[in-house]
Formats: sequence, C-alpha cells, structure tokens
Amino acid sequence: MKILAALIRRDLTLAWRQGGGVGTAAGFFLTVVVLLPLGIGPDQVLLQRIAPGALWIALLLSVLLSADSIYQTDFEDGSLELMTMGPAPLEMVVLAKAFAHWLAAGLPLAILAPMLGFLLNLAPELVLPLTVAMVIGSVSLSLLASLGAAVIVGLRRGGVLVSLLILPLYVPVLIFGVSASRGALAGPDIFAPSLLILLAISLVALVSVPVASAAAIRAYLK
Amino acid sequence: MQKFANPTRFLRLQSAIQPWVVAATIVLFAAGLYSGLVMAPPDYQQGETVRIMFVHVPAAWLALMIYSIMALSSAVAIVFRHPLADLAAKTAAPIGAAFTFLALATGSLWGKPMWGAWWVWDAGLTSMFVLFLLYLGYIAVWQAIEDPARGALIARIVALVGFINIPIIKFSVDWWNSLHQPASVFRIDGPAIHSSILIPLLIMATAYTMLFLALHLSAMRAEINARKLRQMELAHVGSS
Amino acid sequence: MELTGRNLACERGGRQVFAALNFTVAAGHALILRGPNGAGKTSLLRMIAGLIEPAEGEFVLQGGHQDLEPGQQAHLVAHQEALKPALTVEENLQFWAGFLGGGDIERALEALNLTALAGFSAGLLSAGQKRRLALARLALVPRAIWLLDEPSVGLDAASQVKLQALVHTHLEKGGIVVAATHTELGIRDAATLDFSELAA
Amino acid sequence: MSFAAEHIGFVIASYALSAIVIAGLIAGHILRAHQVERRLKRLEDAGAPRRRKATEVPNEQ
Repeated sequence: MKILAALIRRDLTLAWRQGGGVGTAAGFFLTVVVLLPLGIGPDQVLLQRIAPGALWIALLLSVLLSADSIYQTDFEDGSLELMTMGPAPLEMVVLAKAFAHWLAAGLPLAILAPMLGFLLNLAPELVLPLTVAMVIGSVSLSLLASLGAAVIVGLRRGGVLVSLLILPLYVPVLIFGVSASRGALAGPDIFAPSLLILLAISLVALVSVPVASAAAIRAYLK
Repeated sequence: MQKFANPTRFLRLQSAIQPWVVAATIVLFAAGLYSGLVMAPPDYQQGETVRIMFVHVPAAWLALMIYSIMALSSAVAIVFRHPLADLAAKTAAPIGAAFTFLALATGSLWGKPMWGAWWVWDAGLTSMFVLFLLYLGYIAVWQAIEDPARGALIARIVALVGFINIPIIKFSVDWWNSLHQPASVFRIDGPAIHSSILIPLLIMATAYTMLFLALHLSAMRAEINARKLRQMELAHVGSS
Repeated sequence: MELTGRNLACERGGRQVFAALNFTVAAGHALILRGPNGAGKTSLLRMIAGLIEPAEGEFVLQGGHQDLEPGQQAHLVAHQEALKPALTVEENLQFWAGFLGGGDIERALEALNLTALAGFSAGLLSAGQKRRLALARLALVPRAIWLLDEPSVGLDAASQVKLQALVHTHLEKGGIVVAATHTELGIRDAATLDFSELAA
Repeated sequence: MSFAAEHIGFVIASYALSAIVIAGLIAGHILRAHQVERRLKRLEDAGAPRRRKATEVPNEQ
C-alpha cells in the first residue's frame, strides 16, 4: 500500500505543480457551457430544461480530455517500464494512477460542474442531487478515461481514437447520471435506483478497468 | 538564449515610479469610492443598484484594455524581439483574467435585481465570458510549455490571434443577442450618462488602471527575478 | 544465485532478432553484451526484465527469491532516464525509493556525487547529470540483478569511476550485472556475449 | 447612499467581491515577489557561481 501511496503522492504533486491538467479541463468545461446558449439561444426556460444533461455532457467531455496525459509522460520517459518491474502488480499501479487522476481532475470537476449550473439557469433544488450523482459518476468517468489513456498510450495521435472508444462507454453513466440528477423532481422511485445503478457502474469499472488497462500497457511495452 | 536587453533600466524605472503609482491608486480609489457611493444620487429607475456600475464598468474596460496591452506587447516582441515585451504580456494575463472575472461577477450581481436570474446570456456578459476563456487559454499556454523561450513564441501568436478575434466575437454575439432578445434593457453604455454618475465612473476607471499599472510593474519585477533565479539555478547546477 | 538463459529467441515487429541464445551468469559475475546496433542487446535486457516475452526458450534463476520473476529482482537502466523534470533530484529519488519498497536516498545521492544538486529541479540537469541520477537508482534499492543498457553514455570521467566503483561493490556482494556497452566498463574477468556471432 | 434601499445587498456584495478579488491579486503578487526574492537570496548565500570562479565546484571529489 505504501508503494501505491508514493505513486499517488507523486502524481498529485506533479498535477499541482504543472497545474495545466485540471486548469485546462475546467477551461474546457466552461467553453462547452458557453457554447450551448450560443448554439441553442439564451432562452432561460429552455436552458433550464437541458441544464442537467448539458452539465453532464460537459463534465464527461472534460474528464475524458484531462485523462489522455495520465500515462503519456510516464510512457515516454521510461517510468512506466520500471513500474512494471516494481513490487506492486501493474493492475494496482494502474488503479493508483486512475485514483490520482480522479482526485486531481475527476472529483474537482464533478464538484465544480453543479456550482456553474447557474450559467444554464439550473433549478436550485437540482444542485444537490446533481452533485451527488456527479461525484459518484465521476469515479467511473475517471476510470474509463484512464482506460482510454492506456489504450492510446503508445499512439501519437490517439486523441480522437480515445473519444471514439470511451464515449460510448459513457452512455450508461450519462443516462443514469442525468436521471439521478433530476432528484426529487423525478420522484423517489427513479432517484434512488438511478444512484444505485450509477454506483454499480462505478464498481464494475473499478474491477474491470485496471485489468484491461494493464493488459493494454503491457502490449505497448513489448 | 533569452537575453535581457536592459532589465536593469526597467527595474530602476520601476522602483522609481512604483511608490507614486501606488499612492495615486490609493488616492483615486478614495476619491472614486467617495464620489461614487456618497455624492452620486441613486438612479430614478435602478435605485442604489446603479452604484454597481462603478465596479462593473471599470473592470470590463480593464479586461479589454489589458488584453489589448497583451496583444500590443506580443506584437512588440515579434517586431522588436524585445524579451521584456513577452514578460509584460505574461504577467498582465492573470491580472486581466481577474478583472474579467470581476466584470462577470459584478455584471451578474447587477443583473440579478433586474432580470431575477443570476445569469442572463446578454450581449455584453457573453462576450466578456468568451474573453475570460481567451485569458484562460493564454495562461494555459505558458503553463503547458516548459521552455520559456518556446513558450514566449507560442504565447505571442495566441495573444494576437485572440486579439484579432475579439471584435469578431463581439460583433457575432451582439448579432446573436439581437436575434433572440429584441432590445436588451440593460446596456453598458446605456442612455447618455448624467455627469454625476460619469465623474465617479471615470475616477474609478482611472483608479483601476493605476491599480493595474502598480500590479503589472511589480509582477514584471518578480518575473524578471524568477528568470534570473532560473538562470542562476542552471549555472549552479551546471557547475557542480 | 545463477541466472541462465536457454535457447532464447526474440521477435520484434515480425523480424527475428536473435535465436538459440544461451548464457549463464553466476553471482558476483558480469556479462557484457557486444554487437552492432539492432543486434538485440537491448531486447535481451528487456527480456530479462520481463518486458518482452521470449519467442522461444526460457530463463532459469537459481537462488534469489523463488516466487519473484527475474524482472522483479532486477534494476533496468535504459536510455530513458525515467525522471520528472518538474520534481527535484531528491523528490525523484524519493518517489523511486517509495515505489520500489524503501531505499537510502543519501547513499544514492552520494554514490553518484549528486548531493549538491538534491534541491534543484531535474529539468535543470544536463544529460550527463540526468544519466547519473538514473544510475543513482541502482544504489537506492538493493536488487540482485543489474541490467544496464550503455550506462556510461554521456558520463564524464569522474562519474565513470563512480559507476565502476558501484558495479564492483555490487559484484563483490554477490550481485549479477548484464550490460550492453560499447565502452570498457573496466570490470575484471567479465564474460562476453557477442551478438554478431549469433547469425540468426 | 441609503442602506435601506431595495436590493442594497447586491451593491454591497459586488463591492465586497471586488475588494476581495483585488486584495487577493495584491496579496498574490506580494507573496510571489517575496518567494522569488527569498529563493534568489538563498541561492546567492549558497555561493552561486556568479561571484566565484565557475570551475570551483562546491564539493571537490
């Protein structure tokens, strides 16, 4: 465990010092939010209706965008190779890195998004359920994004490919995330199950992503 | 290598005028706040909320002015290859971003009593929002590129491209706004402003500008020192 | 402790790099890999490190931790230095010490004469200094097998002496060194494996 | 200015927010300036080569 703690601490220090990762993701999130009314029109009522969905889409795009650098630098400077030779299994290393990315980017974005809801005239009573749903959802968003990062780590122009591969996997998170964000409006029979399913998706991702990512990384190290 | 033509001359100039600039800023703020909050009459329509204008409009003007300064110094850096010009643009960006944020926040606070919503996508605020994103982009460029020399080259281009697009964005947002909302009740320049409002506004605008000058000059000194530090560290590392 | 490679064959990108390669390295001994570029020296090192699976053949490690792969008991110092420019020299070593399960940072810094640079960010280092920092990992965490891919590249004379001292103490303590190098590492009675003879 | 006016809260809020952001800017700049100067001084005290001959390496082997 101490081994993974060293990795997480290092990744967080790097994220903090370079600052670029989270900053650009937040900037990207803001951009998506500003494009919506410019495209759809400033009509408050319309914006309010699409606000939860729009915030979720902006969130998952930002998380995906901020994830492509998780393994890139480590792959290029040879750290990734040495990590496979370390005492900790690669699956755990991958999990630690995904966790570090979630702490540095996934979670902050999931907390920031509802706070920016007022830009889209988000109904105040939706802010809390949206935050809860997004925090739970961000776990699987970060995990799946890290899987995408692992799959394209050796490729030079992997950016578009990773969106094509990972965005479809985001569909369930989006659907249940938005329905959970309706919160009280949607009534208890929709709110609770959606949250539970969201949690289930995160747990499934928690188990499957490290194995898949480790396999992908090993393929590139060959 | 990033050579400094005459940082010493700039540093001497800066330390000479810095106290005066700070003094002027304080005096202007005092005068501006006093005239704005005490002397100026409340607006017959908006009542006291019109006083928000004294913090909103200067911030908005400064947001635009600082980006223009960044674009100008980037152009100077390209034409005259003057490394200090790059520093001027780099240090101005965070200050500009802060004022743009202030313009957005005070604009939203000013709009709330009138429109009932914390945020309305009206022409002025929307273009200001996009300007804020231009600032974030510019700052992100400096952070993303480790080598300062290369960072400077890219940042110049980003600043100029951004600057050229500001009028285009402004025009298209205004047109977009007129498409959806007949006439926006709230206009920044609004009807002819009565002198009792105009004077405090101008004082506050000058106060904001002096504040920017004070911050910018001291930020440049810090940046020059930071570059010197980096070179000394390189030299120190190189020799051991 | 003895590392043996039996009937090893390696394929990369569909091309057979080498085949029917055998070697043995006993504790306290070094194996120098010679041969032209692209002959497979690096591939063999990466194969021992467990990064590449041999197309044929296998490794046998007598002694050492039976439950660990050879790669898990080895240090690999390749062309890439695995350093983070944003972290300081000390922080880089602190990470590797933490990740590889404990290590003595002061000793590693001293071993490659990097103590003076501990507080500086790795991005400021010259190529030679970065190479020394990568080699400092060898002294950081004790591991039986050292896999060195042209370790002396970019090192000045003083650092080469330090490297040789490091390698000698490792061998005296019963360690194994497998090194691909064009320059003379000054290791007494080291066996040599010349890849040019292995006409694949 | 009368404090009893309608929506006075928004006026106060916008002035308070402006004060906070401006104070933050000033503090940030002073902090950064001091930090850089402190590291610069520490490096100079540690005998940066600027004053000494570059060949004299801090710790001779």
